Amino acid sequence: MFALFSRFISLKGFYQTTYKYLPFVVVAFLSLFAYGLFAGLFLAPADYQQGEGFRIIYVHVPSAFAAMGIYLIMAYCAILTLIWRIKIAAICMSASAGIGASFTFLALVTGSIWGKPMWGTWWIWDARLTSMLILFFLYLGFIALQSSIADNNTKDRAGALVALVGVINLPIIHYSVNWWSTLHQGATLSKFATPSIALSMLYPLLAMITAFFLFYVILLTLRMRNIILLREVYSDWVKGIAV
Amino acid sequence: MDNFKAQKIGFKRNHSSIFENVEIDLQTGEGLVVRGANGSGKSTLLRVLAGFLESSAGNIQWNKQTIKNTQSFANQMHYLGHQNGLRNALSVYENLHWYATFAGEEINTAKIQGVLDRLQLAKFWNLRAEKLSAGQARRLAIARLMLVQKPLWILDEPSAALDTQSLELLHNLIAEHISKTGIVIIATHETYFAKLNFAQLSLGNIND
Amino acid sequence: MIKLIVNEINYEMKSIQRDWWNWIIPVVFFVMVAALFPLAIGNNPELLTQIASGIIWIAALLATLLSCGNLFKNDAQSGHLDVLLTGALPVSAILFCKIACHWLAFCGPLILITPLLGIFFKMEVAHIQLLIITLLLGTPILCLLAASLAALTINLENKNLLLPLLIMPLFIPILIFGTGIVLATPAEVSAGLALLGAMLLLSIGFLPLMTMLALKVGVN
Amino acid sequence: MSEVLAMGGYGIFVWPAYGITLSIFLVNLLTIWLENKKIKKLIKHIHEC
Repeated sequence: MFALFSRFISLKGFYQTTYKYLPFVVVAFLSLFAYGLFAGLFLAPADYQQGEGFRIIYVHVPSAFAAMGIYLIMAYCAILTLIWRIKIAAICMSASAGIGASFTFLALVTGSIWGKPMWGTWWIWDARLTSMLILFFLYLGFIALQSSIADNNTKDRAGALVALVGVINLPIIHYSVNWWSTLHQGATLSKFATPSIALSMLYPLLAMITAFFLFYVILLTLRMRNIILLREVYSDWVKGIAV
Repeated sequence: MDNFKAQKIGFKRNHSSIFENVEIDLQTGEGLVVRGANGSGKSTLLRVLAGFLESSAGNIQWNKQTIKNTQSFANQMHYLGHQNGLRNALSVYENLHWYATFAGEEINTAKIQGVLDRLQLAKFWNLRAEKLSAGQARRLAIARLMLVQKPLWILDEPSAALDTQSLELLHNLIAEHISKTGIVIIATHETYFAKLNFAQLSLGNIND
Repeated sequence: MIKLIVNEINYEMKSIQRDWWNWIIPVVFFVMVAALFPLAIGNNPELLTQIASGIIWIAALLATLLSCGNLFKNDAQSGHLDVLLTGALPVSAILFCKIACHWLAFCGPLILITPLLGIFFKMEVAHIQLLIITLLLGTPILCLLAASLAALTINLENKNLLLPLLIMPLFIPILIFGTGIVLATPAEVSAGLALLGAMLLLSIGFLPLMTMLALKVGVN
Repeated sequence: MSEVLAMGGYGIFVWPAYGITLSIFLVNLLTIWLENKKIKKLIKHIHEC
């Protein structure tokens, strides 16, 4: 167990070990994703209020979940980076940012597509959409900061500090945006509140949430492998890889 | 008896190593001159030794304690970098007055006067620091060394912008400090300091 | 200990007030931004009164960003930051004194001039009072946040663009509470003020430390 | 078939939502793949010179 762990923690070990495990994750992802897609689009019954339009939930909610979850993972990596200087954690943090940003973007776009038939408008300053938008800005800030620092060591630590401040702010932002939306409530109808959900509706949702996280794991692994290669470009073990 | 020790320290920026396996062991009364061409990593080494930068390998000890995260070490040390570290909006006198309290010393107006006299800054005492010439500003930075007693001096090109008279003064200051209770690490091109007979550390050969 | 802190504050204030433009510019900027809104939106008095607290808060936020974003610029250039690391006080305490002085010098005049702006926008007296209270509680948080990120980006070439991008999302909760409290019902007012106060305490406890860590990374 | 695609009038919203999801998935994979090719080229360049 410890041997496996220590192999994961060194850059070279991570690169060589993940290669073996990745196919299993891909298979699991593909089967869950296929089931989720099919069941979500065709098997689940239409919602009595929203009709067939509710089927967007199967891509919107998982991406929103992933967007939040990835930021938490980044914050966790930030702690590992700052306190124990674990390099692989810093790489995981950098690699996660781009993926998290794209999931956040996806949540925003699907949310707004969902909003059109429900509210009659593409965008509404609803609490959830607004906090998603702020989360998107947090991701962009992190990425912009990291990409403007050349030295890897500085990049990791600066990114970790920003991620930590961001994660402490996340609940505050969430709470304040909720407070704000109740304060300025006009004719908003919160139709995002999921109605009492039938099991045949729930299973595809759970499958999709898991599938999205598995896809995150796949993307993360691939991106981390890229970053590792780039950082270790001069080491001997990298030599054989390109040939 | 103080002891400053660096074991196998190295510093890396991405793929390029600035320096590797540097060993330093200094007791009270000893000094070290760091030599090397421009860009050979002298300043980086000094910043690492001062604890401003974190080394990528090895460890640095002050009196057998790792300096990382120890506030007490920072207050045992004078660091004089390329810049003079002056507060531009304050006058010459105020700069020293501020520094004395900041370093935890009792203010002694006569002592400040004496230091200013010795460095020939007395007549500028009320001038804003940013209006000083390069040489005068450097002397004001050196005044900090004289004003507050600290065992370890880390000096990066201290002789920059100094005339021969001030250079001699600085030389005497370092010799005085070593003979009393001090350790000095100095990075310099100046051959004038050869008279001090310090141990030498050359950077640049290590770097490819 | 107290002597050291008094020394810090004394000389920090001295060096700020010696260059008078340091603290005049943010106030002028603040008033100018607030004056842009009537020009952009039109001089409908009812609309302006309704959004006055938002306008003033946004102006204050931008002014803080502008002034605190450059908090360490001069000190970094003159090498003074290195000296600050070698004192008898903990670095975070020194930084806290520094930020507090800058808050007093930059945000103080801004808050003093707020009643005047409130009158320009025909705000009710009670609303102006609340606005001042929220500014008093909120702007220190803005300064602390801006200082910590300014320390982090101190050596980056694109810091002028990067800093607002990093800070704005973190400013949002404070903006929401600051403006929301002014318009809220009395029950919500006390809850909101308590929250803002709690956020201030949290920031005072956490952000000077963060600023110190950020400086160590940024000064590199 | 066309009834299933129309989804009671919601089809024009549901299908694009799924389409965007898939395309973002693919874009993510594609950028990683392109990056990987670039890095391997770099490695070759460095270790052969």
